[in-house]
Amino acid sequence: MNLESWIMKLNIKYFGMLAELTQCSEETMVVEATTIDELLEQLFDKYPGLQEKDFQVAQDQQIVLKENNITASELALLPPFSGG
Amino acid sequence: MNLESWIMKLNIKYFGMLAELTQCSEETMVVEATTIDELLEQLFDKYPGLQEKDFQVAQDQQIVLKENNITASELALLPPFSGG
Amino acid sequence: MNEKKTKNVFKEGAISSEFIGESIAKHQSKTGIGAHNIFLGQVRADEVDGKKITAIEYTAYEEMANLKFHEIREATFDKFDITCMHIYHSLGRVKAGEICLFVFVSAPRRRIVFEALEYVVEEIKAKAPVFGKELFEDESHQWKVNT
Amino acid sequence: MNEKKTKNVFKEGAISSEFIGESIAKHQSKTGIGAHNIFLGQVRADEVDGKKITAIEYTAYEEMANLKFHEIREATFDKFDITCMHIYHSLGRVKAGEICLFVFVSAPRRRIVFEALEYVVEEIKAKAPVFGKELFEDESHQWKVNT
Repeated sequence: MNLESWIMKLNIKYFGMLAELTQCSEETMVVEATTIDELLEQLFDKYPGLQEKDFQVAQDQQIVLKENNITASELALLPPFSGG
Repeated sequence: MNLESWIMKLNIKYFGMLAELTQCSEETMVVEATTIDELLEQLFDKYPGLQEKDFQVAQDQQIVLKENNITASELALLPPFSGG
Repeated sequence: MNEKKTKNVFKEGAISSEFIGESIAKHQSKTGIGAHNIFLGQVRADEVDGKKITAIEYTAYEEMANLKFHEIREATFDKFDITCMHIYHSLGRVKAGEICLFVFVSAPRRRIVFEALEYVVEEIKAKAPVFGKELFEDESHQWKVNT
Repeated sequence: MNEKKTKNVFKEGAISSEFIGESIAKHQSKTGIGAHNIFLGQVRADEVDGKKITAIEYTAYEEMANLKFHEIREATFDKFDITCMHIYHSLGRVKAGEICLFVFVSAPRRRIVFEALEYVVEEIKAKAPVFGKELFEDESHQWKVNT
């Protein structure tokens, strides 16, 4: 796998307090990034408040570590779960 | 308390399989007994099958040991509980 | 004697699902509750020597059982920080598939209801003088034994 | 992907007591069941800085949540000898006193349902991407945090 940065079109979903912060529930972005961390850097630039938030990232509907490579076109930023 | 045997009139209740064995749900008996054990001896004479049964005795709606003295006029013979 | 405070937990025949639904609905006004835990005992159609159980007929030493249920209720409130609890047990005939025991515990938070409900159910099984006669298709019977 | 086997556990708005009663009634034909255990989450009217919570508005990453619910269901059947289980969770607004989570586990015997139900509820709380927004009387809000 090529570890160089890729330019890709991602669909990013935001939930709960994060959707409130970004003021959108999802957006399509063209990013240059290989890892989730690199994507997050770009999101932190766009939404400075995001950096202070506690959240997890899901890729292909599974929680992934931020060091992981981006392998899907749909990612989601999930604040702490509070179901039930 | 007088530990001599007393002649008393007791109301004895039978439940579940014991009522089946004695063919009555309660009966009034005049017995000469101080302890529960002494009462049971008399019941075993009347109902030989009773001796093989597993049961507890309640006096005043509380489980009592068979060594205990009879202190109430109402006693109950209770087979293993199987509620619920 | 707590004669005055003891409730009658017994109901003639099966406990209906409508009754359970209505009991749940009654708790909507108690807005301090965050968690309910409900246990239901249902009569199983077990097979014994090729014969099926069609119903259980329950009898009880009612006065003593109600006193025991009362003691269990008091002990549960002492041990656990619950908001309310309810116990109902059938008397008489309950068919296979029908409900014979309904225990309902509510509290502000969930962990307490799990502990409290299990405690109540085990106490009932151990301490309430209730007796189940298992009836077979052919009208023969055996006496239920709790495990 | 288990896309085909995953069910939708979400229901718009509160879960009614009638729905719960009907779910219980549906189990009467399953005469191998001896014990049901039901957990209900109810919205609490907690007070925060003198303001009362009047409702919780639930949102979820629905596809992922349904997948997680499916995984929890599979794991529960693997771990415990249960006969059936059902999970329902509210989406949208649920008022204080109303029910937002309904978990229903049934098995031949009681000990298993206690263990299984607690397992399922804890797994849901930990793994389902569902988010509660607590609404106050004055239309302000805060984000719910599970403890």
